[in-house]
Order: sequence, then C-alpha cells, then structure tokens
Amino acid sequence: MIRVVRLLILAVACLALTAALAASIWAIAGNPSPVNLPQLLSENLDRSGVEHPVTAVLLNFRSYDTLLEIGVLVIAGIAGISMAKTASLEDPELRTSDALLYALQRWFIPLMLVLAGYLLWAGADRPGGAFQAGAVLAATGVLMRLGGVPMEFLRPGLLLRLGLALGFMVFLLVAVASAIGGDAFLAYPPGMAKILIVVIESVLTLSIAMVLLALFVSAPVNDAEDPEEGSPS
Amino acid sequence: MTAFDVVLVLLAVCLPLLYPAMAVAAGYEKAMRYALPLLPLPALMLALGTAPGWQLELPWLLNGGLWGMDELRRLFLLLTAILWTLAGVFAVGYLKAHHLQRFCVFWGLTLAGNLGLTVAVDIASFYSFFALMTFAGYGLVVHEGTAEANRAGRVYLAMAVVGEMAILAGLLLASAAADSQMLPDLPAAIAEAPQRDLMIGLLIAGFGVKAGLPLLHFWLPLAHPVAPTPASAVLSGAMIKAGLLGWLVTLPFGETSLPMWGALMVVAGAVASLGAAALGVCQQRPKTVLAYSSISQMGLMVLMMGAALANSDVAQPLIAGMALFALHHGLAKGSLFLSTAVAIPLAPGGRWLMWVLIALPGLSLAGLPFTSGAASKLVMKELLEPDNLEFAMAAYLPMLISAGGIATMLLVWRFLWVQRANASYGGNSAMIWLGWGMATVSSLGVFWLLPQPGGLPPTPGLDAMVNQSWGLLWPALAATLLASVVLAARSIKQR
Amino acid sequence: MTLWLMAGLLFTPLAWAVLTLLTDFSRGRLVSWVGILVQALVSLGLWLAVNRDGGFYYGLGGWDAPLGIELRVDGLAVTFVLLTAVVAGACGLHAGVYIDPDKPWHRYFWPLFWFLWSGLNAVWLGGDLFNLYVGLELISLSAVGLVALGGQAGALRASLRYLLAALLGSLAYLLGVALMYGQFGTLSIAGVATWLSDHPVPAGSGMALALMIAGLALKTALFPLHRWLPPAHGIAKSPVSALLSALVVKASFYIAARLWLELGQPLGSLAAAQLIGLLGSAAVVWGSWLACRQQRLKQVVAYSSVAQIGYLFLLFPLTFSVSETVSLQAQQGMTLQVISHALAKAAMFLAAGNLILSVGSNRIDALGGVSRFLPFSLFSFGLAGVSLMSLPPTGGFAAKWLLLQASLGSGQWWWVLVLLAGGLLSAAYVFRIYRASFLESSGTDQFFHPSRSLEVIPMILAILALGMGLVSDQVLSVMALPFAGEGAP
Amino acid sequence: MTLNAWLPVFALMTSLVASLVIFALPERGYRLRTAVNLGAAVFKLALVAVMVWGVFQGVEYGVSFTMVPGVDFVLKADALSMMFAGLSAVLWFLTTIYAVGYLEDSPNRSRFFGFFSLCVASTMGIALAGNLFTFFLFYEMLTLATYPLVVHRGTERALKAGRTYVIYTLTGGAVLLLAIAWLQGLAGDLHFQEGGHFGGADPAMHGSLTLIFVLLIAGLGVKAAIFPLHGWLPQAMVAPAPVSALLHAVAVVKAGAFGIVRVVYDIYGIEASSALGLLEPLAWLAAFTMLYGSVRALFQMDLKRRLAFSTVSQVSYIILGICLFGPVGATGGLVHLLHQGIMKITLFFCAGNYAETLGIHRIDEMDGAGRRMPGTSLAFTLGAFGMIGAPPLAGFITKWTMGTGALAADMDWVIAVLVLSSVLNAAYFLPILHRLWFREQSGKWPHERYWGRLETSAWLFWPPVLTAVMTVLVGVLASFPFSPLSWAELVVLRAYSS
Amino acid sequence: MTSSLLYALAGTLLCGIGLFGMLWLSHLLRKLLAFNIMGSGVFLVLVGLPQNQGGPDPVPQALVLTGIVVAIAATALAVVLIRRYYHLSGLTTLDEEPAFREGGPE
Repeated sequence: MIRVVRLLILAVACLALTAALAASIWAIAGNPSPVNLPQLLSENLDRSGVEHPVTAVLLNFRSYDTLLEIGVLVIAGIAGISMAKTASLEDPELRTSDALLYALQRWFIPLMLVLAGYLLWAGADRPGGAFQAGAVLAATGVLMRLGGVPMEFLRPGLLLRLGLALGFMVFLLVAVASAIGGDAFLAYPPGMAKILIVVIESVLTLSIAMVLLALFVSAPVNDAEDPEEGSPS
Repeated sequence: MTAFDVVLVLLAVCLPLLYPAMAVAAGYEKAMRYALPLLPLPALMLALGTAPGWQLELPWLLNGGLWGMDELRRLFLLLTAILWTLAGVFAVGYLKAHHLQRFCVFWGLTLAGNLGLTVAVDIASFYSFFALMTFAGYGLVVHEGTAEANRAGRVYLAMAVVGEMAILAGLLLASAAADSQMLPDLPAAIAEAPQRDLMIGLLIAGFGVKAGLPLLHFWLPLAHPVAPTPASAVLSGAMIKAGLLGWLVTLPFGETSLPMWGALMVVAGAVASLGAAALGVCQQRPKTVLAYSSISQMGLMVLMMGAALANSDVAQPLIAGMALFALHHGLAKGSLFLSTAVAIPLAPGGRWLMWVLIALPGLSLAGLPFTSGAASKLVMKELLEPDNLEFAMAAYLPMLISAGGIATMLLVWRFLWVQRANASYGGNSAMIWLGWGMATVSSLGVFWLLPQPGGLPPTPGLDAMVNQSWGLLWPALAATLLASVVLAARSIKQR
Repeated sequence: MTLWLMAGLLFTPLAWAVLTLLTDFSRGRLVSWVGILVQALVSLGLWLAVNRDGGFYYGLGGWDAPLGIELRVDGLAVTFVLLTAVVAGACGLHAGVYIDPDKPWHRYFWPLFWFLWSGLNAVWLGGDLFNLYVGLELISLSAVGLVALGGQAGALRASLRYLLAALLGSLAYLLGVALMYGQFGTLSIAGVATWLSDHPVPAGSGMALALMIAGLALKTALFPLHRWLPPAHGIAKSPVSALLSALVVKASFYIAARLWLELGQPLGSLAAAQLIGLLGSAAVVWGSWLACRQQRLKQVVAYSSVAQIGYLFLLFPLTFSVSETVSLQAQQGMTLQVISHALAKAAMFLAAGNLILSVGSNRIDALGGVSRFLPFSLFSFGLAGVSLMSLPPTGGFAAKWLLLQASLGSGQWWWVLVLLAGGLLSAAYVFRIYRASFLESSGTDQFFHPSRSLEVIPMILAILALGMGLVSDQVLSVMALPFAGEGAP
Repeated sequence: MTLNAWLPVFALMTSLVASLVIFALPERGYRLRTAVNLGAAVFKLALVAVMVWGVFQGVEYGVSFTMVPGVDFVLKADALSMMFAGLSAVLWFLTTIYAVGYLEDSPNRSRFFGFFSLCVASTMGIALAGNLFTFFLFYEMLTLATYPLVVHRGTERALKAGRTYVIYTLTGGAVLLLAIAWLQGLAGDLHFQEGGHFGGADPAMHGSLTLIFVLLIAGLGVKAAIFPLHGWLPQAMVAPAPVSALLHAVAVVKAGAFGIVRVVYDIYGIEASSALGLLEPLAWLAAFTMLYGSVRALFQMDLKRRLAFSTVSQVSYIILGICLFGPVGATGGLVHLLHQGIMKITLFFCAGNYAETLGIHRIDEMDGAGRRMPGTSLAFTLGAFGMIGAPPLAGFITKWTMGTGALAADMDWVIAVLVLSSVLNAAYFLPILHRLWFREQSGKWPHERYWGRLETSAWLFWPPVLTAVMTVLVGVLASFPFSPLSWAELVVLRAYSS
Repeated sequence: MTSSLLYALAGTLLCGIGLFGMLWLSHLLRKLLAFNIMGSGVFLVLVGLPQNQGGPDPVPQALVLTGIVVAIAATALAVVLIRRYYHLSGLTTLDEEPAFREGGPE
C-alpha cells in the first residue's frame, strides 16, 4: 500500500518535472538567442586546423573540455583496474567454443580495425574522430576477449597503464609545449594545428580503446580481503 | 598625644589581638596561661594614665579609622580592663589543661574586641571590634563542649548574628544619613533623619541583644552559666556593658526628646528588672541566678536610658549615671561570678568570712549602704526624680526602682541559697584566691578610688548614705522578709 | 610570468597523475611529494600575482569566450586554489605515510589524487558552464574511485551510492546547462550575466538555474539529498575522507554559489532563496543531530560535514534582494566558512585517522582515556572541533559572525536561530568525543603512537583553521569584491 | 608601536606560551613544568604590576587590529581591566603553587597544567579585552579551557558535570553572541569606553537596546551563575580543588560578572542603563540570587557543594552592587569582584586541603579538624567570616560600601537583602566553624596523610594562609592606596567623571 | 514547431522516464540503465534546443560527444563497481546491508 502511494507520488513528481521542463523548453524555444555561436565558429574555422566544425570545437576551441574528458576516462579506467585482480584471464570458462563467434572473430577483427582507422581519419572533415574510432577498436578488443584471445597487455601492469595514459600524456605534452613558449595553455603553435591534432587523435584512439577494454575486463572474479581501517585485522 | 601614648593605644588593642598568635607554635601553653592577666594591662594604663580627650587617626584603617577616649569611654575602658585583668588572674588558676590554648586564643580575641570597641570612634572599627568580641565570645561560651554548652552556644550565636545584622543595618542607615563614618556624628543625624525610628529601633534591638533586653535576652541565662567561670565574669561584667556603650554612643541622647521611645524603654526596663527576678528566683544554679540578676540590673539601666531618651535636657547626667551604674554592676557581678568557682574553706572561721565576702558584693548590688551599689542607686534615684522628667512614665519610675531593689535583693538571696547548696569545699590555688580576692576588693573598695564620670550630681557622701539608709534598706529588708517567709513556708510544707 | 603560473597550475596535477600512474605507491609517494611542492609553490605564486595585479580572464588555447573556454582567475578563485593546495597537499603528505604501500591497489591512489586535484582547480577557475560540468565529473569519478579503492563490500556500497547520486546531480546540472545554452547561446557565465544585466529576463530560464542548483545541491549533499555522503566519507581512508569533506563537496557548492551570485538576482526568486536557506537550516539541525548519535568516530565527522554544509546554503537567502553590505557580508561569511571548514574538517579526518590507528578501533567508546597519552592528534581534533563549533577565534567563528551580521542586517532574523542552534549542536557532538577521550574508567593502556609526521599534519591544519579567524580580515581583503570581474566578454 | 602598547599582549602571551610549553613537556618533567609554571606566573605578576602602576599614572596601554571585517581585536588596559587582571595574576600564582602540591603524584598533570595556563590566559584576555567582540573571544576560550579541567578526573560524575557545564556555558555563549552581533549591527563596533555609548540614545532604539541588554545579561549570567542559570556551578564541584578555586574565585564566574560590569559601565553607560530602567530588575534578580544561593547552601552537606552555592550567592553581590546607581554602590560591587575572589579561593583551598590531607569531603566529617590542621582551619575561618561580612574582613568592606551605596541610590530594600543574606551566610558557615574548632574528632580520618612538620604539604599549606592574610589585610587596610577598595574607587571615579 | 524542438521535447520525456527509473528502481543495473536513458534525454535537449532556430550548431554536438564519453566512462566504472559489489556481497541493490559485516556504514 505504502509502496503504491510512494510510486504514485514519485510518478506524479517526475511527470510534473517533465511538464515543467517541457514548458520551459517551449518558452526558451520562442526566445531569440542573444549570441550566435555557430556563426562565430564558422568565422574562426579556418584558423582551427581542421575542416569539420565538431572536431574543431572538440580539439581546438574547447580542447580543454576534451583534455579533461579524457582525464575522466582515464580515471574510470584506473578506478576499474584498481579493482581488478585479473587472475581471470586464463579462466577457461571465459573462452568461447562457439563456432559462429570464432568465425565472426576471424572475419570481423581486421574489418573493424580498418573501420577504426577510417573513422579516425574522417574526423578531420566529416563526422568521426578519435572517440568513435576508439569505441570501434574497443569493441574489437571485446570481441577478441570473448573469443578467448589472450591479451597479455590487459594484465594490470606497466604496459596497460602506459596504454591508458598514452593519449592523455601526448595531449598534455602538446598542451604544455605552447605554454612553455609563453602562449596560452593548450594553444597550438601556428601552422602546426593540423598535424598535432592528427597525432593527438591517433593516440587518443588507442587510449580510449584501452580504457574501455580495461574496464570491460576488470570485472572481478576472485575476492581479496583488505581489512578496513580500524577494524581488527 | 605623645609617641608613647600612641604606642600605648596600639598596644592596648593589638596585644590581646596578636596574643593568639602564640598558639601557632606548640609548646607555649604555660606562657599563654600566665600571660592572660597581662593582656589588659596596657589598656588599664591607658585608662588611668592618659587624660580623656585624645584622638588617634588611622587613615588607612578600614574606611578611615579614628580612635579616641572621652570621659564615657574612659569609664568603660577602665571597667573592661580591670575586670578582664581580675578574671585573667582567676583564669590562670582556674583553667584546666584541656583545650587551654583554644581558650586563650578566644580569650585574647574577645578581650581585643571588647577593648577595641571601647576606644573606637569610627563606625567601621567600632563595629569590627564589636563583631570580633561577639564571635570570639562564642569560643568562650562553648568552651566546655558539653551538650548544654553547645546548645547555649547555638542560641548565643544565632541571636548574636541577628543582633550584629540589626546593628549593621542601623549603622549603615545612620552613617548614610550623617554622611559620615564617625560615631559622634550619628546621634545628631539620627535625630533629624526621616527614618529616625527605624534606625533607633534597629540600634536598640541590635545592641539590646548584647545588653539582654527582654525578649532578646534568651541567650544570656543559657550562655553565662555554661562558660568557664572567668569567662562568665567578663561576659556578665564587661561584655554585656558593650551593648550599653553601643546605645550610649549611637542613640540621639540630648539631641531630641523621644517620649515614645523613652516610654518603651522604661517598660522594657521594668519588665527586665522584675521579670528576670521572677524567673531568676526559680533557678537552681548559682550562675544562672546571677545571669538573671544581670538582666535585671541591666533593666534598671534601661530605665535610665528610657528617661534619657525621653528628656534630652537631662540626658547627659543620666548617661553619666548609667556609666556609674555600669561600673558598679560590672565589678560586683564579676566578683559574684568568680565566687561561684571558689571552694569554701573547711575551717569554720574561714567559712564564715568567706560567705560574708561572697555576700557583700551581692548586697552591694542590692544597694546596701556604704557600698558602690548604694552610691549608684542614690545617684539613680536622684536623676530619676519625677520632677526632673517630663514623660508619661516618669511617675512610675521611683516605684520601679524600689521594686527593682526588692527584686535584686531577692535574687541575691536566691543566689546565696543555691550557692550554698552547690558550693564545693576545700582548697583553692593561689591564683584563684588572688583573682577572686582582688575582684571583691575592687567591688567593695577600689570602686571609690576610680575616677567618677563627670556631669553627675555630687556623689553621695557618707552622711547621705546614713540619711537615706532607710530608703536604701527597706527594699532589701522587704526582700529578705519575703525570702524568709517563702523559706518558712517551704520548710513547713516539707514537714 | 602569470601565464606560466597558469600553465603550471593546470599542467602539474594532470602531469603528475600520469607520472604516478606509471609507478608503484612508494615511488609515487616521492614523486607526489615533489609534485605537491611544485603545485603549492605555483598556487602561492598565482595567489601573490593576483593579490598584486588583480584578477584576469585566461582564454584556454588562445580562444576567448564565447567560442573558447575562459578561466576566471580572480581573488576568490586563487584563494580557493591556494586552499586546495594546502589541504590537498596536507592530505597527500599524510596519505603517503598513512596508506599501506604494500597493497598493490594502493598505487592507484596517487593518480586519482592528482586527477581530483586538477578537477578542483578546474572548478575553482572555471567560467564556462560545460567545462564546469566536465570538471565536476572529473572530481566525482576520481572521488568515487578513491572511496572504492581496495574494493570491499562496504566501500563499494558507499561508493556506488555516491556515484549514482553524483551522476544524477551531474545530469540535472547538464540539463540546466542545455537550457542555458538554448536560451543564451553561450556557455560563459560572465557572458550570460552581462547580457542579463541590460536585458529583460527571458521566460523559462529560471528553470535552467533551478535545475543546475538542484543538481549541484545533490552533489553537495544538501539536506534532504545528503544520504549518500556519510557512508562515503565515513568509510574511505582518512586522507580520502579529508579530501572529500574538505574540498570535493565544496566544489559543487562553489559552482552553485557562483551561479546564484551572478544569475540569482535576475533568474531566482525569493521563495527559492528562502527554500534553499530552509533546507540548509534543516541540514544544520538534522546533520548535527545525527552526528550526535553515531557510534563511529568518522561517521560523526562525516555527519558533521552535512551540518556544516548547511551553513553554506544560507548564502542564498542572504544575498537575494538585500543591500550591498549584507550581500558582501554573506559572501565573506560563506567564503570563510568554506575555508575554515575545509581546514578544520581535513584536520579532523586526518586526526581521526590517527586516533583510529592509535587505539585500533573506530568506535567512539574506544577513545576512553586517550587524552591521558595526550596525543597530538586528539589535540588537533579538538582544535578543529573548536572551529566547527564556531567558537572564537577560529575561522568558523568569523564566518558565523559575518553570517549573523548579514542575517540581522537583512532582517532575516530566523537564520540567526539556525546559526546559534547549529553552533550548540555541533558542540554537542564534538564534546561527545572529548568526553569519551577523558573517560578514565576503561583503563586501556594499549596505545600506539603514530609517527610524528602523521600527527603534525592535522595539527598544522587545525592551527590554520584556528588562526583563520584572527587573520580573516586580511584573507578577505585579498578577495575584496569577490565576484566582480572586469572586462567580461 | 611602543613597548607600552604591547604590554597587554605580553601579559596575555605569558600564560599562553606557558601553556603550549607545558603541553609539549613530557609527563614526567615535573621540575621543569613547575619551573615554567611558576616562572610564567611571576613574570605575569610583574607585568601586571607595571601596568597597574602605569594605569594609575594615567598611561594607556593598548593594541588593536581588524580581525573580521567591521570588528577589531582590541586589547587595552584601563583601571577596570587592571582590577581583574591583577586579581587573576595574583591568584593564578597562588593557585599554581597550590595545584602543584595538590596534583602531586596524580596522572595527567601535563594536560592539567597546560589547560590551567590556558584558562588563565583566557581570563587575562577577558580582563584586557577592549571591546565586546574581543571579550567574547576570550569568554568562549575560557569555556573550552576549563572543560578539560572540570572533567580532569575522568570519572562518570566528572564527565556528567562537564557536560552540564558545557551545555550551560555554550548556550550562554550563543545568546551572548547573538546579543553582541545584534548590538554590532545596531551601533557598530563598540569599544569599552568609560561612560558608555548610549548616553543620548535615540528613543526609537530603546526597545532593541533593552532586549539586547536582557540577552547580554542572560548570556553573561550563565557564567556569573545568576538564578536560574546557576545549575552548572554546584555540579562542577567534582573538579579538583584548585580548579574549583579557579572557577569560583577567578576565572569563570568572575568572567561573567566582569562582563556584566563592562556591559553596564562601558557599553551602555551607567546613566543610560539607569535611564532605560534596566538596573532595577537586574538588582532584584541579583538580590533573589543572593538569597536563593544562600538558602540552597544551607542544605548541602558536601563541603564543596556548600561553597559552590555560596558562590552563587556571592557573585550576585557584585551584580547587585553594579546596579546601585551611584559611585558608592558601584565601588561596592567592584570591590567585591576582588574580595569575593580572595575569600572564596581561600575557602576552596582549605576544602581541598581537608580532602587531600584527611580525606574529608563532607561537613559532618569535619569534627575537630581544627586541632589537626589549625593553619588551614584558621584560614577557612577567616574566609568564612569574610563571606559572612564580619568586620573587619574583606566581606565587610563590600557590604558596608554596598549598603551605603544602596542608600545613596534610594534602594533601601537592598539593606534588608544584605542583612538577610549575611544571616544566611552565617547560618551555613558558622556550624562548620563550630565543628572545626569545638567538636571532638569522631573516629579516624577517612584518609589521612602525613607530611612531617607542617599539617599538610607546604605547597598546599601556604596558599590558603596567604589568601587568608590577604582577606584580613584588604579589609583592615581598605583605605590604603592600591587596596582593592581604593582601586575600585579610582575605577568608579573615572567611570563617573566621564 | 521544428523537428529539433521535437527532439528536445522527446529528450524531456526521456529525462522524466530516466529520473523515475533512477529513483524508483532498486536493482543497480536498472538504475544505471535509467541513468543512461536520462543522459540520452539530456543530450537530446542539448542538441535539439539550440538547433531550433538556426541551422545545425556544431558546439552542442561537440558537447554531447564529450558528454557521451563522460557518461560511458561513468557507466563503465559503475558496472565494474556493481559487478564487484555483487561478487562480494551477492546483492544487486543498495537497499539491504551486506550480510557480513565489514565495517560498512551504520
């Protein structure tokens, strides 16, 4: 009974919130926007080093967001692997014996790798980019893992951590390089924007894939007890 | 004042005040005992050796101290010093070793208070010494430590505290009205203050506790008997007079006539003198009888005080009269109290002599001719002539005096009667003999040598005593007759 | 020079995050200590620079708002940056000794720690609505990672709860950002504020502010959205708890406060302001009450955070439609409260950690007789408690004083009652712990003295919290006109 | 700034630094700790003496800086501050000596003496505070510093008392804070100033001012133990005797009373307080407290509890004195600030001596103790008589001056209260004295210890004796220059002439 | 009413559903899914609303891309936590305490 009442209250509240939200969206949609950002953007696009505006925003105009976003991703990865006691890689149960999957693996993996490369390259002038490419790459890794391909680098070792951090590291170095020269943090040296963006995109693709993959494999299997502070150990 | 006088004044007060310090270190019991009679000696020298009228300023003391001595104070100082000396001598012989030091400490403190209040002219030190005497006196009262003594002490203390507070309030009011910290400024200010009656009431009641005013006297018959005998003597002889002195220096005598207060005091005095006698004759113990006698005698003084309050023009001689009476009564009562602890010699001759000597101060109280009592009684009678006075009670005064005389005599007989029953027999130590003897001598003889208060009618000479002997004697005879009748009746009844 | 300082400020934590990721705990500790030193120096330098030259806008990547992301480097921001350097630095130093280096998963502490720090800096300096969102997520996820570190069931439960709350809060905030962008076409707070200052308020934008503040309130654990906080703060390792309570919750509050101060007057309403104040008051009372009823030391401290955060939200009613003076007082009070609570709470958690280490239990009862050994940590705990009770001369007191003045000055006397009652209630739980430590009867004589370096750090923080009240005028003068920026684009 | 300006700071820092040093010393460093303690106490005594002389000559000592926007931290030494500072410096010295002896061989001494010094530092701060804000700062610091002392024994009872203490005082502090903040909002930062600030206050402000006054008194009244805010005081008796002595005579209750003095004289101004009609009700309250405390004291059989209720009663004398409009009454109130301190500390020292030497805690165990411990008992007697107001001791001077002041202020009823209170004081003190001196010892002492030649440890013996001597001297030599009475007159003269 | 606005309104609806799910459902994975639904709603609003008036606006698209990465990171982390929590305590919700005490919150 109480549950029903609570359900009703919650539902009504959510509905009301939705309605209010919709109402304000309706109201906002009717108001003219005081700043025309797209126009400003297109005016500055040629200075950004890439043709595609979204990529330009992501990796030049608002590259700080992206830098931190990669940071978030790395954090998630770190937090994930901090919990993984990956003795499970050799767990035979994980290894599939499904023939279909096996076939898929053989056919798809190369294809997906190519696709990832293409997405990365396309990012410069049409939808695509590091994240999309990284996601496909990670999916490839998942497929391989499900197929039982041993990926030694996924053990929480230096290699894995290096892989996690690589994209971020390169991005950061580029960001600070210009600052050392007296420019703003994250500013690209004139004329080098394009090439730097490509480099960053490439390593980011790797790292993004690494993070996602690492998170996928760091699901816990065994338990290790760590006495909490204060409780008698 | 010479430097010597200043030293003497300070010594008179500070010697007994500092004497208790000897108790801090152990081993001085004996010295303390023998020092007892020496303590009041500087004060005695001060009273006898310096002319009244000196003043000593002590500006750093309390609210600004001023000590001095006038005629009245000299008389009281004299009485106090003599009595304490005699009692001190007696005490040397009387005291047991038990809690000796404690007794000596309180003795010294009480003495210091008693002497100090006599010479104090500023309010604060007067009140300080008064309080010192009161509270230290408790130590003397409860010294024996018996249940009875403790009970007496409790009553004493409770009433003393109430009295102190009444005095404090009265002095505060008076001091504020006078805007002065000096006692001599008070009477005039009180006389004119709007809260005159309140102040007078408070002061009369406050000092009345010490002086044994009716209804404020309860502690007195309890405390005096239980104290060690020398202490009883000073309690009844000297300390009780401190209350009187308090009245004399604070109340507006001579400033304005207060017939209402005068009448009230006369009634109080009458009740005290007669009522105390009525109660006193029923007592079984000599010291209790003596205590009631003290109340009764104080009642007579209160009669005079009432007259003085009511008649400002005759206040001065009346004050002198009271002082004289106080001196007489103090010495006589001191002697009587001491005699209660003197063992009667076994030899028949000595025994008779002894009884006579014990009886004489008593008879002096009753106004037997040729005693100090007769002198003061005659003065009193003369001062209280109804012709001199103008207030409602004036006409009754002679009658009251006579009744008081009868009452006094009755009490003396009663005292002798119960003393005979209670007296111990045997030898006494030399100091006891000496103390008692000197007391009796002072009462009977030395009195005449002492300086008399000024402003009195001429002291009656021998001829006056002879002329008025009937007047002096008949109350005593009447009382004796009454006592004989009662005795006879009792013996018949017993048979 | 200033530009280098800015670059250093942004770069150092991120770089050290990467560096420490590549080492194990012990080596990471050394590396981190160097980093802490660098970061502290940079923060101090920046603070001095702003102190001398005044605040400025810093366009990242060379792009100004609204196209790019601008950082707002003003007195308040750099003060908080410096505060972060002090508190996080202290926690880092403490953690280096406190945390067991032999557990392999503890190596991940350092990268998370540094990411957290960078997120905090991003939030203090951020002037872009969306960038703040990313900064918040950086903080939330690293905080969750730190809480969950080691991955025991209890910690996981707490961190999951924390994570879900944080995510929900972030989404609410993001939704508000979406509306804001839809309305104003820009993400720069200063831009929006400037536009609003000479235009009428467009319909519907109040919802945006409400959503953002609601989301941030959830992340700040404002009553009644506080339930996630005590478990998370209570169960984490003490240095982590210290970081979380001292700084992390402040980040979301800081954004809310800045939004309110810039946009609250046009977009907010009296009712909303009062409601938030009311919730803050409820937090003060309820949080303190619950703190009084906890049996575990760190839970007490955690619930105390809920209560102390409540004070901060009094900023909302006290800056809405009031005179300039009152508003300034309220802002100064809020700032001081943030600073002193950060210092005091960090000191408290670190000291609590030491005490737990000393007596081998986290129950309050176990503290019986501890004061006999006169451990530094108890003293630090006590001093920090004084600040929490807002007794003079601590910073907490100065903050409360200013808030009191603001309440009285604005005629909103009802907050006075909250402030006073809050002080008393906090005394109740602080004294409960003192009391336990003075109890002699239990007679436990087993007492482990933690190393001096562990004890000194909370002491320093506590003394800073204590001294904050004495120098509060100087501190506040650095951020004179806290939120006034010139040359807003 | 010249050295003069820093003297108050030095006076404050002396005990503060001493406290920190003591905390840092190891528990076993008995000699060093004692040396630090006594050294600091002597040094402070000297500093205060210099300042007293300076203030007497009319020198201004002071230092101030802005602490929170709008409020200054002000330390300054005026005649009134020196009164309290002098008291605390002198009594700190004695109490330190006493405490060293009292806590011999007991645990946690380092903690104790650290907080002890901290407590004195706070008291010094209260004395030297130059405005309400600074006053409040040290007022709260005092609360915190005394808590560890109250619960020092760590027993359940002590902790319970500590809790009561904290609840009372912190609540009082909160109320005080409210009042100060309100006043600040109304009139700005108010420095203590002879003659006050509200001489010609706007009638529109009267309502607020009255309310603030009530709040101020309520806040300060907790520490001053005005009825009905006195509940903590008797409970706090479980603390060790030096602490009780300090709480009752110097630090805590005095801080409250001193605060009320400051509020009435230096914030509101006596004229304004009187004009607002604030003094009369306060006087009634104080009078009631005086009687109430005494009546309660009558029924206590625990010695220290009886003394505690006596304090409740005695502190209200100070407040009553302040409420008597006019210089004389004020002098009476102020002088009691010192007198009560000296007398009450004597009594507590003695109570501590009985407890420590003979194991006596209850009054009915005291029979005959005067013979075993004459020095202590004598000191106790003098203190008790002083409390009763028996002349020529300190208490009498107070009572006399206050009585005169009451009459000058046309508040004659005060006389009745004074008299009644004295009677009650006598009623609860005299029986104790009787037991001490005139009863025979009954049975063995509960827990007797021997120290050889003296009746008790020399550390314990001399402080009460000295304070008892002081009780006598400040009474007997009341008109001497620099006596409490003369100093109080100086303070009042300056307050009324401005 | 443009199609963009429709997206935005649809996003609103998703937000509502997601919010309800997050608050009502107790199974952790469901909560997480609800979070993702709500996130999608927010992204829809973010993209749809500004494009209502002008043409396509690349800025919100970039923001959404960033947002998605963040959301994925969070989701992935949450999944790891949930899995491990389930592994250790056998619980799929936060409503009940873990059976064995490990010093969890009171």
